[in-house]
Amino acid sequence: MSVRKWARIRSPWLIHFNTGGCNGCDIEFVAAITPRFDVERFGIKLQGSPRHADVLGVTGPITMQITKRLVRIYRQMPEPKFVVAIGTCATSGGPFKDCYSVHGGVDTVIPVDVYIPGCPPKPEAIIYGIAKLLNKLSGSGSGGEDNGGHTQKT
Amino acid sequence: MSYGSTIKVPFGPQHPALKEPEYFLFEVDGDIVVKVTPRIGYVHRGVEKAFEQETYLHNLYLAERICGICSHAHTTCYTQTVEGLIPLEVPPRAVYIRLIMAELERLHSHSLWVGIAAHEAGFDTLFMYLWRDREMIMDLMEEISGNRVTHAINTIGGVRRDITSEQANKIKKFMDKFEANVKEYMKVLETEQTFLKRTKGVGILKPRDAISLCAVGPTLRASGIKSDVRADDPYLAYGEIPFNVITHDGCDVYARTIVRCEEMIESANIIRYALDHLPEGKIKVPPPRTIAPNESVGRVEAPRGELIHYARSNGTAKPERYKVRAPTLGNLASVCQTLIGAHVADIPMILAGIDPCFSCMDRVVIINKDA
Amino acid sequence: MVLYEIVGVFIYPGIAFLFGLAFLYEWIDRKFFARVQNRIGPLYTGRSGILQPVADFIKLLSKEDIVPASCEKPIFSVIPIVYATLPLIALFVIPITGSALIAFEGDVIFLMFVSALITLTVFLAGWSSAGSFSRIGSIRSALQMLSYEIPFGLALIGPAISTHSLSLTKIAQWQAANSSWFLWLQPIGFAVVLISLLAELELVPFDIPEAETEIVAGWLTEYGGRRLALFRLGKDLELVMASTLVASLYLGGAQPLFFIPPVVILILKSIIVLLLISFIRAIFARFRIDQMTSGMWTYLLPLMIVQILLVQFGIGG
Amino acid sequence: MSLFREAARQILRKPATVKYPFEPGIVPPGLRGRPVWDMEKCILCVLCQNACPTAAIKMIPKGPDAGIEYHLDRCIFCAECADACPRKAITITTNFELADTSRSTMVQHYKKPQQAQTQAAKT
Amino acid sequence: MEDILKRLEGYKDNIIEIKRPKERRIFVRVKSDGFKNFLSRLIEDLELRHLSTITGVDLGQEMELLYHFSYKYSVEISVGVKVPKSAPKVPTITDLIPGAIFYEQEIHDLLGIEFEGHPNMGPLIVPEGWPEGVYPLRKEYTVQELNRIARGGR
Ligand code: SF4
Ligand code: SF4
Ligand code: SF4
Ligand code: SF4
Ligand code: SF4
Ligand code: SF4
Ligand code: SF4
Ligand code: SF4
Repeated sequence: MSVRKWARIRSPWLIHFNTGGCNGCDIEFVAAITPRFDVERFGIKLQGSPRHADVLGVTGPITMQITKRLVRIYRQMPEPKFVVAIGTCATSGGPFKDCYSVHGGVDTVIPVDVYIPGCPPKPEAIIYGIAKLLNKLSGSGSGGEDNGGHTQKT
Repeated sequence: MSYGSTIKVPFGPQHPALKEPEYFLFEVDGDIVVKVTPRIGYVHRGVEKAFEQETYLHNLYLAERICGICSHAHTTCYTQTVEGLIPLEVPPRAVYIRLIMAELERLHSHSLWVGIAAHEAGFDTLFMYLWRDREMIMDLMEEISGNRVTHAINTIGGVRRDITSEQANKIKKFMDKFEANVKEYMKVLETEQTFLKRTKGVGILKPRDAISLCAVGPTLRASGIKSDVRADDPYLAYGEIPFNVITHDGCDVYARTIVRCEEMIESANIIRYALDHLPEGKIKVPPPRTIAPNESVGRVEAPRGELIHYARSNGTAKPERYKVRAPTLGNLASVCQTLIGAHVADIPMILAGIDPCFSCMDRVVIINKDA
Repeated sequence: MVLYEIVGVFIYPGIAFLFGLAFLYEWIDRKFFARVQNRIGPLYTGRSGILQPVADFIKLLSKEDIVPASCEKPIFSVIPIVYATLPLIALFVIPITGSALIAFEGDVIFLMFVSALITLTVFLAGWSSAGSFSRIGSIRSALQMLSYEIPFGLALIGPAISTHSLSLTKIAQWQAANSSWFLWLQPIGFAVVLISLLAELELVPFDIPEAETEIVAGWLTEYGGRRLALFRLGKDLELVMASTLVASLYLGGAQPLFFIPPVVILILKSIIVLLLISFIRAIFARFRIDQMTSGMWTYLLPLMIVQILLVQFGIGG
Repeated sequence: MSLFREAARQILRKPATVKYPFEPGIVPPGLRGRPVWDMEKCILCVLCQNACPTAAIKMIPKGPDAGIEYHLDRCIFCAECADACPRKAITITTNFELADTSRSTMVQHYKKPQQAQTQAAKT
Repeated sequence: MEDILKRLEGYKDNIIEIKRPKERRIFVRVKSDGFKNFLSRLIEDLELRHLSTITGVDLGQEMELLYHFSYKYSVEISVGVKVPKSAPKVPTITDLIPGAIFYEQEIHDLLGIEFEGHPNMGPLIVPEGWPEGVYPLRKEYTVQELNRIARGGR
């Protein structure tokens, strides 16, 4: 495993973005950084600025109004970047999939690397999902726009 | 300190101080806010329209997902409103179980909020402690209902799960522990100078304004107005349980914090009392599938204040109109008022002060043409 | 001569050592901070997560490099390097091994100059990236500097007056010779230095220029990838600088004890300072910028003047 | 300074963190996780499909594929389907570790065993 | 409660019907002419200081506005008034109760009822670029249609 890859797996910084969810997923996501679950164990840090982040955690069905902002935040993140859809809403639109102001899952707008179903997923389930993402990074599997750091623009 | 003449400072939609995307446009003179224009709608999922498309039972789950923080308040209000349409008598044991869940939810929501307020003030350690202790409540709710956040315990005509006597004992034990911890943190909040400096005298909402701007919940009570739907318009079993309505005369963010802390202690008392007086019997009665034309208003004291639902049935299995007014919309006018004249650095504190949850405010469609 | 020295400094193997120290300090800080919050902190990267800062650094280096369109490109690119070098230069004058790498009479003044320069780079960093949050952050950091720099300078002068020297090495040696620490002799000065350093390092309660809940990441908002890596390295080095500075000025510096080499003693002492800083930042809430400036002027400055007067009249030195 | 005492106490105390996923998570017995179907019991009565608020269940009434199509990516784990089932064919498990890297694997097809189907048709 | 009902008797001229489905709930339907005048008298007389919310219902040819007032925060009095769809105009009550500002704005967004004298009838929750004259809560718009409009078609 190259040093780069090692470093990437060990230091996934997250940014969290609510795209119209009901807060359920958001509070569970925040609960994952608190003492009981403490995702800093994995080197995960919550970032405020998309420029600093590696992983975008999206909660909620994509409302029409938020779409542009979501895409903008995604663009502002430097490569390599990954997207985690947290909750059923972000996975498929969930209970709101038929509402006319909603796009549906995150993958209708930006590529997603890991889906975490649950309404809301327990913090444990979120950690499990992130572990799955890290697993995927260390293995050969690549999805979404992950180009494994091979296409570094400098 | 001055950043120049009047400039416009956007706040949101993605901003770390807001857990949810909302947008405020501030006009700032130097360091002082002179004008606020809110632009909500980023979380609009069109739920009110969606209510008209689904059956009453399915709508229960939609109502639950109006908001994840006080999901139980929404389902309680929903069931109360729909049972008012039929009308349906809910068995007393179910009423008590609903009430216990509602108070547990208030505990989780208030401790979440006090944590967020501390975090907003840069007081991360207290945030961590509060959220650590909040896990106790989450565990209880998970054990009773099967999920930490969306409990899905209410159903039209009763509740879906019972509270066993072991669970009741466990709840009582946890309540004692939690109450002791809350008292400890209250002492911290009352004496920590850096926190007091950020909250005392910040975001003043005078009682007169609080009434005329229709503020609700802890925001209203922190301005010294004694109003609580639980006491004024008792639903569930609140009429049978003795409890105090907490008020505070501070009118500032500090007062809102203290009101919420004291309400937590009060909630713990209510839960203990309710568990001791839990009636025996059935936990649900079957509801009819279709509902004759009628109309009904339900009110619930959600953790953030008065929540009001209005339903109108038309004889089918689906409602004709369903209206939700969540507490945050009720408080929006008052928070815009209190923001005027505030320091830029205080904006997050004041906004957090009403415990905003925009997800329940933006009910209806928001659609971007070029989306 | 000077040029030769500077080149010599840069190829000095000590740099790698200082980098290592910087990462170690960050790890200690994070671990301890987590511990105070009843958490574990980094755990799986290396033993007990000790390699976490290294992993962060490497990861940031390997990230895509984005330059926002509206920023001042030349400044935007150079500033991170400057920011990382400045604390490094400052570290050379701190007597880490008992005597500093470059020691000269007046390096206390030099140190103050460097710390002011650091703030200037912060200001430029925020300003050049042109985002509104960055600009607010940079203005805040400049304001903050105006208020803590003077008490900080005065505090540094306290020991200098007592030892009749403006050299850090001499101040440290004076304490060894008199077998008394300035911590005991000038406690007010110690407290003021600690508070000013918290402000310099932008830590709670003075993390106003990068207050996350108010202005995202302040002046750092627009920086990502390699630039952010350099800023973080610079910050860690600053942390080393601050804690070793306090250790040499107030805790007796690198006095040898039994067979333990002086370097180790100094590092241990500075780690104690580091833990103190960590603890302080855990138990306070953030001030508002106007509260911070007025607080510095109304409390710290008079306190410091009292301290200097005490020293002048022969008390505490 | 008021947090001083509490904070100082934490230094000596064991962290509250659980080491999940390296040790099992806290799972109460009643946790609502993933529903599973027992197709031996199912009589394809469509009640669960109707009960589901998010249309996560699709029943295929006839043919060789007859059975239940379950969409994990839509399910909100409300357990209404299990309550609705007249034959108790649906069990709500406590499995919450459902994250996956692809959505296509989240649709599960439970087929009705052929012989049981014919039996059901007979009765 | 009885007291309120008795006092409401005094306004017989303006009131069409009074319903009292259960404790602490009163529905009052009033005539639309002279509505504002009547409402301000009612607010004064009964001390209806707290406005819980305003509901708008589309009845087909007409729309109904329900003002949910709280009498001393205890009794919920819903005052209903009908507005013709062809000329959806009512006077604002923000001068009587300033807190009504966002409720009225919301109703304007969703049902297209004009509140005369309201300080800002601009959009509150519909997005920039939302076509004027499309009001999602009106019955003539089905979900499918709104979906189409939302995605750019008209
Ligand atoms: S998945 Fe469930 S909890 Fe999460 S945002 Fe959607 S509705 Fe809320
Ligand atoms: S750490 Fe930042 S992003 Fe996270 S909750 Fe706090 S303000 Fe929000
Ligand atoms: S007020 Fe907030 S917490 Fe309550 S339901 Fe609404 S969004 Fe949720
Ligand atoms: S914001 Fe309000 S209207 Fe919108 S979905 Fe939530 S509860 Fe419903
Ligand atoms: S399987 Fe039998 S009981 Fe069930 S729906 Fe069909 S006919 Fe009715
Ligand atoms: S679920 Fe009930 S109402 Fe629906 S089709 Fe079956 S029998 Fe009829
Ligand atoms: S648990 Fe609820 S959402 Fe999931 S399949 Fe069953 S009824 Fe549908
Ligand atoms: S309700 Fe039960 S028996 Fe009927 S189709 Fe579903 S699983 Fe089969």
